[in-house]
Amino acid sequence: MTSTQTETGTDRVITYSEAVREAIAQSMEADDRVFMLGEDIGVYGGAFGVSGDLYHRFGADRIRDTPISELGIVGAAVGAALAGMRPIVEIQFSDFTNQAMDQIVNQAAKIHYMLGGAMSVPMVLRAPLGSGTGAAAQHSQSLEAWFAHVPGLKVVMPATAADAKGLLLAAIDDPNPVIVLEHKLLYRTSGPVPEEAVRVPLGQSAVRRRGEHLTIVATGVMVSRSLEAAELLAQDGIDVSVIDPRTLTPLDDAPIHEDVSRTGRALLVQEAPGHVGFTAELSARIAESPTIYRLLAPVRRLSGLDAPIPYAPQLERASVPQVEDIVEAATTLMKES
Amino acid sequence: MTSTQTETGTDRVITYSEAVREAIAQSMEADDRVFMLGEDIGVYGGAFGVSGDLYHRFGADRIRDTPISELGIVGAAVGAALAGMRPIVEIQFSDFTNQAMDQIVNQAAKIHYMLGGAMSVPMVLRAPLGSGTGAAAQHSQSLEAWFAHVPGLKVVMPATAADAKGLLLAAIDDPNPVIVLEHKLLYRTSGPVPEEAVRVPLGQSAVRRRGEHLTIVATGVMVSRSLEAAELLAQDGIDVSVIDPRTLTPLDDAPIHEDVSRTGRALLVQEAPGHVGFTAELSARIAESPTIYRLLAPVRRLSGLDAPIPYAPQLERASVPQVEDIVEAATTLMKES
Amino acid sequence: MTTTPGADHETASHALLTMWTIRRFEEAVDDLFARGLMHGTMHLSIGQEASATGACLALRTDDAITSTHRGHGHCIAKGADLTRMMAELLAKETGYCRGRGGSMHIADTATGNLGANGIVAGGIPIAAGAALAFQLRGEDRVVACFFGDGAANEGAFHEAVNLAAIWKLPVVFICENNKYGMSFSTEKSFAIEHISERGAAYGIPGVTVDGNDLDAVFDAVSTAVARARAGEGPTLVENVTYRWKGHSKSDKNLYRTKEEIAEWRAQDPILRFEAQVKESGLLTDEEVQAIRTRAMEDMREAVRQANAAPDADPSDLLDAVFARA
Amino acid sequence: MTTTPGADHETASHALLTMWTIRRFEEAVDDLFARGLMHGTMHLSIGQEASATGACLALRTDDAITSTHRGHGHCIAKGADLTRMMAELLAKETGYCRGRGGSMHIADTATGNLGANGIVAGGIPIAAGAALAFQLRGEDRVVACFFGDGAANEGAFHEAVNLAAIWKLPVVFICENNKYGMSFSTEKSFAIEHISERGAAYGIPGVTVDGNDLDAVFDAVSTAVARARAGEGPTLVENVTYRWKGHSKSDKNLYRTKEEIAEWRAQDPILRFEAQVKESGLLTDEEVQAIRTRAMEDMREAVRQANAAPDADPSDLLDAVFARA
Ligand SMILES: Cc1ncc(C[n+]2csc(CCOP(=O)(O)OP(=O)(O)O)c2C)c(N)n1
Ligand SMILES: Cc1ncc(C[n+]2csc(CCOP(=O)(O)OP(=O)(O)O)c2C)c(N)n1
Ligand SMILES: [Mg+2]
Ligand SMILES: [Mg+2]
Repeated sequence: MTSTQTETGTDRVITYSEAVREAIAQSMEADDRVFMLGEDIGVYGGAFGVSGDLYHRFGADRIRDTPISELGIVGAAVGAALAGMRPIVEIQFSDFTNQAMDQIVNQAAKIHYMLGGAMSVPMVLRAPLGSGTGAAAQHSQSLEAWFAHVPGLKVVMPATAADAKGLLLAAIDDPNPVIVLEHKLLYRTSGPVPEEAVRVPLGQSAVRRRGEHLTIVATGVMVSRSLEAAELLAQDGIDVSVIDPRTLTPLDDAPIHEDVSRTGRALLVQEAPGHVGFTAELSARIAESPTIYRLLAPVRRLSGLDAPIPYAPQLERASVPQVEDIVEAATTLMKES
Repeated sequence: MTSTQTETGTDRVITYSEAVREAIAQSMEADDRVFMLGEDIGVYGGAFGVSGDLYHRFGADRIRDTPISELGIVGAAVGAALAGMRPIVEIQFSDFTNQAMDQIVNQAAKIHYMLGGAMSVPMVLRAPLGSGTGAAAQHSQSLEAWFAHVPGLKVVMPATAADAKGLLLAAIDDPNPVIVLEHKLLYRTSGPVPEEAVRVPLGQSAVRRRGEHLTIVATGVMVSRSLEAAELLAQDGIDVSVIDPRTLTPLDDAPIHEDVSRTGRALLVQEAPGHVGFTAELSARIAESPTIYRLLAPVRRLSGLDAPIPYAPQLERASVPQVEDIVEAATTLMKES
Repeated sequence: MTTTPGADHETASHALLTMWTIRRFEEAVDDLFARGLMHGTMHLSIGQEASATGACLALRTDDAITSTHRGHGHCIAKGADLTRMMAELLAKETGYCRGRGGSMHIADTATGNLGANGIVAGGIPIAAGAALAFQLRGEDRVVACFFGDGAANEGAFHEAVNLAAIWKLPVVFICENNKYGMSFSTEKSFAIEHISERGAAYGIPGVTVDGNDLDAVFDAVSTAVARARAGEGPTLVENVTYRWKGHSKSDKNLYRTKEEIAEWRAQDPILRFEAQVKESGLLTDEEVQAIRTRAMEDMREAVRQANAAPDADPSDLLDAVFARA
Repeated sequence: MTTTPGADHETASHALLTMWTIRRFEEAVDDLFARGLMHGTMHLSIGQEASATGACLALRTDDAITSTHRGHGHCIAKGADLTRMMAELLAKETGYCRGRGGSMHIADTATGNLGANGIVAGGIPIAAGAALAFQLRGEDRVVACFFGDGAANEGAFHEAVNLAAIWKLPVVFICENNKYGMSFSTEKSFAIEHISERGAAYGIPGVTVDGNDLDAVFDAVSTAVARARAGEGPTLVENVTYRWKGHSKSDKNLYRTKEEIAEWRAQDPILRFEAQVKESGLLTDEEVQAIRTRAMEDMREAVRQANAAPDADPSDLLDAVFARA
């Protein structure tokens, strides 16, 4: 049983991208200050179809198509936020945040602090991340570790349709810049999502599954892959927990410590390259806490290769963890003690 | 005793910035393909005086002043490298790499791989990082974790004058893009540096000091602060090792495992904010290796605050580890077992 | 340097074959994709063949180009091998990038193609840098930098064109204005009539030509290349053209009308050139037919050979990240 | 809106006081820095007072500005409190940023100053965004965006000015061309004569004025502000001026001659305005003297009060990172 289903307590099933769209629509209906800007989000409906019909519902002013100028539009969002609006920027692929890093990191993240609190920058930057679409190295990165490392940014990675809506609603409410990283492969997945605008608070991990033997902590699309792996592992009598941090900053690590202390084994799964990635922080927190004394085996990270994402489908697949890799890693880890 | 002194085997003492300049000059004399471009590196001599008189020695073509266009000049370096040159780009403050991330990350780092090896991008990007100059949040960041996380980039952080020269020489030789992050506070420090163009190979950690009780792993300016702390700790009978990874990617972690296995205690020190920083990778590697079984106490990270760097001197000081903080952390860690 | 295609029999034949080859290549890709035999995403340049062909005709083999996500035409026009291109798109080990790069990252050192680019405007600073290398070494080589109308609103365009202008770099900036950046029309993304007007902002010449007129493109780029080679610096050439197909596979064409598309299809750059050279008597019906047949056969052969090649090999992914000294 | 300073007694007095206040503030900073009583780095605007003063005179209090690393003048001209500014530079808890930001990050919500910026061109997209907010809310407020000549070569300038142009945003882009970006002269960094020529690249008006002529700056900016307020979109105003002091503390002035500096000092914008208004009889010697004295006293008082304030408090550094709902 996954905690989100209990949380949501609804039978209505919609897709992840419908959930994102619903969060934006409900926020725009409730608050005139909210508007959206990005490339091809208007009549086109968004590169991944996320904005869909919003242009027809809210018009060209509030669902604002922009030129191909990522730095300019993120900067415009910063300025609009300083002037009292609540902008939501869509960056077509998270790889293109590289174009806008100055406004994200040197401006949005630091303004509140640099000004001694005199102003804040309530904005949301949404961007799809990840591989699996054959779009190759410049359209498939997972850069969440960068943003999580920047003080002043909150970073969210929704793994379910319910979280896609609930976390985005919370992000739009937040008085700080929030980076919401949506996984391309999740857009078409679906799940129960409440019709009302129910917030999922930032900074709360979700325990997706409780097991006895091993704790898997996974982000993004690796959450569903880990849950699939959990089913297969159960058939071999290996009973695993699956924890989804959901928010990388601020990070709620209590449930991780609690669960790892119980199972004694931690498998940390991410799509991004392992070297200096987000799960290194999880591993470090375990190694630096009393949890380390409860370990029955060393901590194990399963990550994407330290390589760019290649084009060829079989190469792309081999570059990031798949269900079978998670099963294998968990099985090996069980043997290591 | 620090291993670099043995390595260098020379009595000639010059400053860190003189060492950088000497490496550039010797490379330019030896290889016509090497040239330098950046803002105010010409008559001005560089914002931190690093290029100094190179403009007068090599002329305006090879010591090329540029407009304030970081993305353009890094891209120009990528193109020049593809066309057979060996450019060295100076970015005035590493904070401004934010302007150039697309060319660094989406282009330079990936081209060799994306083209299946058909071409490579032999370029060096040098930039000063770190706090301590009262320049506030947009001029004081330590972003090494980002670059280390990008497959295809090599990342170097010289902590001594000898390494400033030796590692830069190796970086210029390297057929790949290499990011060299020099600490502002180190430019004026000095040490023994061989007159000849002696390379310090990329991917070799340096053991700066060997001790019995605890292993400190530190980067950048934290290396000298850790060595200072080591002297003070010695007076309290605490005998510590100090290891300087020097190259973050590729990372040579063998000496770290070896030493931590011996001392049973690891203190990881960096100036950057702790959350998802470089030392998290070190901590994770310890927690994931047999080294974990040799620990007498949990691993400990000592990092900068998860906050931007403030302007006020006393606030700036309080934001990053100082010698006394290292002493205190080591002392506490000794008590934890 | 060759003479205007419309004025020379050999050049005309070569140019026509190039344009048909591009057209057939894109159609083959479209078909393979539709049949699920190709994955990823593809950006086709059908309708823009005269721009790539006319521009590359004005270059020497040792001149370089930088290309874009819509780069098959540039790659072919600069002389790349069809089989290796197709093999790349089919994710084969024999492809230009050994299946690592795919459509958006094909490069060909042999013909001076420094690479397509998945990043809009990503190739513009790279082109300036390659031109800087030529200038520093005192070589008389030129770089032709292709990019779209949408790319002209990226900061990379601004910074790179200014660098080229102040250093008088031997580069020709070729803006292929096909009226849309994905769905966003140039009417909305620019408050000026011609993108070439931006040349003046950097103190370089800017010229707008009918990008579906092979001779016009060739002449404009030739003039710019001569200027660059002479050390007089860059030129901004705007080729006004049109993309017949959707931006990529996900495109439902909601942002433009069927009529507009039909209008532009009526100005097929290839048929226009055929009519022109037949009218002027430069090429006979038979010669034109032979060229069409040749293009079709070359393409079929390329697809055949590419399909027969071994799939990309996943075994050495990590070894390939860094170049070896 | 006020009338041309040179034509109205009250405006002239106010403008002259503002210019002298800026001059005295910068001199005080220079002095405190030299005596080691101030740390970090400072970018002084001595010699550029007419640009900040003339531009801000053309604005309403509810209009906004974005500023730069050389922002003390803009801040003062928009109406900021001297004591809180000085307190910030002296790293006091009572400073505008509680000592967190320092010289490069002073902002003042009360007077619509959205902030200085340590990043060259960093404020330009922010200005466009604030103008977008005003436009979306149907307010008739305008944003004045200050930046230097060097900033005009950053991609941020290009992208932001184009956004403002296509959306007709109520923003005035004010390029303070002081001939150098740090050490790099505009002759080297531009292949055009006037930076204002770049307006045409975005389809907006561009005008170059003598930035040391208070009336000229006021008139040009007033016209641009009126245009912006009327919903007709942005203007690029170039104020040609000169920085007397080094770029920052590390500057040895190796890139310019003593003669050049002397020439420009001879065109002191403040003395020029004084001469003008005395000649026209708008202000008497005594009035001018009184204004000078007042500026000096205000400054001394600000320094006194700032020095007396408590130092910035390190206790809550982590709490200050995120804003609370
Ligand atoms: C920096 C960046 N932003 C956005 C995209 C997504 N994208 C790919 S092609 C394209 C349109 C490019 O338009 P244009 O430059 O006119 O070239 P065209 O596709 O029309 O040939 C966009 C927005 C990208 N690849 N890179
Ligand atoms: C993005 C960026 N690049 C470089 C710098 C370093 N820098 C600070 S001010 C400056 C010169 C700016 O010149 P200009 O825009 O003309 O303003 P001025 O200093 O002349 O007032 C430079 C290069 C910076 N702060 N930000
Ligand atoms: Mg286009
Ligand atoms: Mg200037």
